Amino acid sequence: MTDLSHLRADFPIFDREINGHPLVYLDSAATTQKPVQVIDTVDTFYRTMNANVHRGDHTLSAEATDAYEGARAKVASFINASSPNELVFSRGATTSLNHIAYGWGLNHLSEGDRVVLTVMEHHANVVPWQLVARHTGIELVYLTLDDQYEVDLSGLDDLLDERVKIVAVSGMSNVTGTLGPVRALVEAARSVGALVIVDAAQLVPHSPADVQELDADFLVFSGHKMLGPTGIGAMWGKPERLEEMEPTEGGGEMISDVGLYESRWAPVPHKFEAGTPPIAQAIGLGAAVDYLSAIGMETVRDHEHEITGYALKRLAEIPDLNVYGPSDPTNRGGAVSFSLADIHAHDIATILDQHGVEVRAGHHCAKPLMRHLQVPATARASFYLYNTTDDVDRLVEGLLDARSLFGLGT
Amino acid sequence: MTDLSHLRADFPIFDREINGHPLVYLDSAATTQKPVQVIDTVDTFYRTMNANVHRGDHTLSAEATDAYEGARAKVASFINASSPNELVFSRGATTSLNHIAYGWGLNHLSEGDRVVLTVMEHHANVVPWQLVARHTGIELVYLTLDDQYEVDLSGLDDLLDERVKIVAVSGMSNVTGTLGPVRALVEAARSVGALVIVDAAQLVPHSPADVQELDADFLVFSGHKMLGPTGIGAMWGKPERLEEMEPTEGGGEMISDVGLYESRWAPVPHKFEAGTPPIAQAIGLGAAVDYLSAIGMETVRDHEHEITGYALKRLAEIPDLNVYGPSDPTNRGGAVSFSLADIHAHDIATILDQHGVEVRAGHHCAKPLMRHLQVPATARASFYLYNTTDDVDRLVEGLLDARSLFGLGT
Amino acid sequence: MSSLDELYRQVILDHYRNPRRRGSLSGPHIHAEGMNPSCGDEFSLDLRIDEGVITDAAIQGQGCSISQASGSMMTDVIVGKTIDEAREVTATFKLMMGIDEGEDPLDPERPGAVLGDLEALQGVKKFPVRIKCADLPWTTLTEALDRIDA
Amino acid sequence: MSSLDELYRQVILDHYRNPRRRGSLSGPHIHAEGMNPSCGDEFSLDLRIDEGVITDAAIQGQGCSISQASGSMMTDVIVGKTIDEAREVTATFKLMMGIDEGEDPLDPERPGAVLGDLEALQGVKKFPVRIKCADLPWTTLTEALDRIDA
Ligand SMILES: Cc1ncc(COP(=O)(O)O)c(C=O)c1O
Ligand SMILES: Cc1ncc(COP(=O)(O)O)c(C=O)c1O
Repeated sequence: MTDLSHLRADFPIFDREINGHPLVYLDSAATTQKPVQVIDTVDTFYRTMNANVHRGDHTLSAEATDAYEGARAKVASFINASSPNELVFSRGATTSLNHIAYGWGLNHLSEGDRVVLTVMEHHANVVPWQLVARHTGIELVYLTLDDQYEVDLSGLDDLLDERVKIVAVSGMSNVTGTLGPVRALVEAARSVGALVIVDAAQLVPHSPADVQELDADFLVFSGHKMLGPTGIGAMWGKPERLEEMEPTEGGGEMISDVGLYESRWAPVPHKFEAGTPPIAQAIGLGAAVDYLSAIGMETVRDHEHEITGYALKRLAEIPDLNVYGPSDPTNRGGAVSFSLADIHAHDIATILDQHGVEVRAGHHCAKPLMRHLQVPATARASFYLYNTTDDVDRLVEGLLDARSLFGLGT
Repeated sequence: MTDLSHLRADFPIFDREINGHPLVYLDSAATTQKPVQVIDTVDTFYRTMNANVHRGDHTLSAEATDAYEGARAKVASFINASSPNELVFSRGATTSLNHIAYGWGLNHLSEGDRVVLTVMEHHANVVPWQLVARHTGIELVYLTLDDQYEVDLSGLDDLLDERVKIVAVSGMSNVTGTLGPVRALVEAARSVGALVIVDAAQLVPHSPADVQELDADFLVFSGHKMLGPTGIGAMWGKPERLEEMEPTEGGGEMISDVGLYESRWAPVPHKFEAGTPPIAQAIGLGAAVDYLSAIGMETVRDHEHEITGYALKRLAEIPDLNVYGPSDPTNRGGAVSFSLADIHAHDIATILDQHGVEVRAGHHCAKPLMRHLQVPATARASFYLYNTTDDVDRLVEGLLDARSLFGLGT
Repeated sequence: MSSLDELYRQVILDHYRNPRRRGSLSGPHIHAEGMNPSCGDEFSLDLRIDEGVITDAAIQGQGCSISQASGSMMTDVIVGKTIDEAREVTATFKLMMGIDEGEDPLDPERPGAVLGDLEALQGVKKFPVRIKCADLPWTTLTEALDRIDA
Repeated sequence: MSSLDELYRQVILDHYRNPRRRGSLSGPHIHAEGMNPSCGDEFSLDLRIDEGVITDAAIQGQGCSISQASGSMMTDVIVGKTIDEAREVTATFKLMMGIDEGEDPLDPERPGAVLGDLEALQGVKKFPVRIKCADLPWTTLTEALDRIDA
């Protein structure tokens, strides 16, 4: 087993107790914990070089600009972008997807055009398209999941015609752990000239991601789900796509000239970064990317496969426990959703919390998927590099206690 | 003189030297420095209670949610909002203005409608309206500045008719320090049923601001300009206005239900906060607001009047120095723009930087104002609570050196 | 007793698994729906009112044991009560749960203080984030009663 | 000499205050414009080319002493040179300023190494954020020359 437990010392939060127990954090799909390396980078920025970027020519401002643009270069190379200019900082995956939907979609889509999604999409990759549909009259079409929780591609050929302009898919489901079939969709989409957008909010943090290899048109993710600060995320786009796209926010820094009635835009990526950006947060994300790169994303993925495999095995020992997601731990992500007998997900979460085990319960911002699975809510344990098999054991203990509290044999 | 110099010890950055001199930071209109109280709040959040908000029912998540919503309540009461629900967190003033322009403007404005601005607006309060104009065909109309650098209201009565739907004005210019005549504009706008939007990015940080007293419809500001972290800001709106406004970002947390083709929105303010918000940053802004409240915003304003008065007096001693802005220090903000003989603003900034004095040079994201002033760029010193008269003296010394470097007598 | 044992008392699990008056009413009735946006719990309520007295109730919904049991117990208590009495019970319940502040709700001298099985929900107080679950049926009830008065 | 004295040499201030060849050309010429988006400096260039030789130049623009002086000095050097020689001077200048990397640009053996007054701009190297100012006229020149070749 890939042992990364020595890394836990980098995460101050593990000194905490929850309800009298050492913290077992199994909610990394919602947000990850932060290593001191990231916390201190943000701290040091504010203490020693805080200034606005791209403005004025004083020393502090130049240092802040170098650090900010340096972070852009780091994050761009982390996903193997050809150039830092392909990477636009944003508040997070949600904002990035909205920017694409409005900035590209609103200007290139019209009535009768189709956007293909999957039923496993997070609301962040559903609602923006619904909003664009209101303005343009485009149609949304959904691929479904098969009974192995894999995206069902059997109807794809029939679906794809010249009406399809965009295929937008999650790289990894935050509910079932299903991997989106990005490569297959890119090839299929190309054949009808459609763009592919990858919601990589759960992909980039958990496995190597190479935008040149994936060859999609846009790819988005959030910093806070990959050890970085809150308030920062990114949108990567192919240069041609970024050129075609209109800015969705107007303001300072995104312009080359502003008149009273007309303005001209700055070159990409600045065209998309109106106003003061999340400077300290971008620099913090740079530190997160350094941290992950030092471990190696293959190692992160392997560790996650192993811990997910162990979890699936241990969960299978619990009577009446049903996992919603693919069963092969090496072909899925580390978000494990489940139900347990007739115990509601919120009751499970409350009981586990009393054991110091933090899991999430609810619809996980994926109501269409919940309807597809025909459950109102699931409990979800999600893993990251700092989790150990001990954490899984603590989860299992807590679930057995839930059974007993609900008067079910264990 | 209101002496706040004891507060400087709270700002770690003042331990720094710039080009061999102790830092004199005169660029607070671009972004302010941060006290340890803010830096440590962010730090402690990541170390001890980091979790996503409004999600799941585990202890960490509940603590993070309480801290985040607690920050909303603090920031709302700082501007005397009637309820925390009137305050929407955003990435900053720019994002807030774009949200209003798109979320309210795009849904309520149509061809022939007018938006009244002033020539002193920051690009953040110009470009979004130009973008909305492209979609709707509205007209932008500008109030100008008189020769005292005050907004010229003489033509207002003629200008205001039922075509005017919005009056959007800066509460304080980041270039000239001019105070926007908000109360006068609110009264005038009411008479034709127009909304008033206040860009308070330079107002809220520097003086008491009371949204009930101002009685505008929307008011926006940025956290990083008021001791808070980067990546956070706010939009305050009257409840009716927020109800009328459409969300501009779709995603998690802003919904009450999501179907495949249609969704329903969550109540205000969550309707406007799609996805994971800048959690740590909002909490940091809460700490900034605590810090400012402990000093008292009257004291902050008085100190700024005094230091601005001292600066105007000392600058007047320098030959060929021209200040662009009102001359009464008690009726203006602490952003002091100037030119010096034929020395270009960037040369001034470079020379001052060698003296450890950080000022900004350029168009200050206010190109329409630069054209009005008929200058391509100005140098700008801007003050905040940590500045002292010594800082002003250092500025003056540097400017005298600039004269001598450019072969002008001193 | 651990706080979890206090939370998941037998009577609560019983109401969760065997909710009373589950379904909907036919004929004239008042209908109200409630939802807890943060956790997705749903609760809907039908009430029949005859001459100011709640003569029948039916509930539907889905959610955790606390919200569903609270709803089931609620119908047990309110059926047979006048509208005013039902409001009084609601107030008493909210006092007991610490949702509203005031004098001791379980003082036996207090009118309307008879909460019956509902007293088992006191264990929820130790779980602040779950209080809204227990409260969901009661906010729905209040909405329904307000509709009659309006 | 302090780095500021090195930056603001007499010859630079002289070119800033008395720019050579300020204005525009009439008759056939190549025109190119450059702008430094971060500081707003603007520079525009007219070139007359006769049989591969730059026979006249005129500049306009506004900006700091460094960008304007660099532009003025540039015209002094390039007028009378062939297009290839002008490219060579550009390369030499960029080497001197550390914008491009390569062998010692001021080696007197090097062809096109005669930068004249331009050598005074070496002081800018200590001010990294100002290098783009010095470079603005040269990127504009390159754009103009590329236009001829195209
Ligand atoms: C698959 C997926 N997409 C998008 C998002 C939205 O990310 P954020 O909330 O950081 O904007 C999430 C996070 O929950 C996610 O899991
Ligand atoms: C008057 C004014 N409005 C708006 C802004 C934009 O603020 P931000 O860049 O934080 O979005 C600024 C900041 O420069 C400003 O001074």
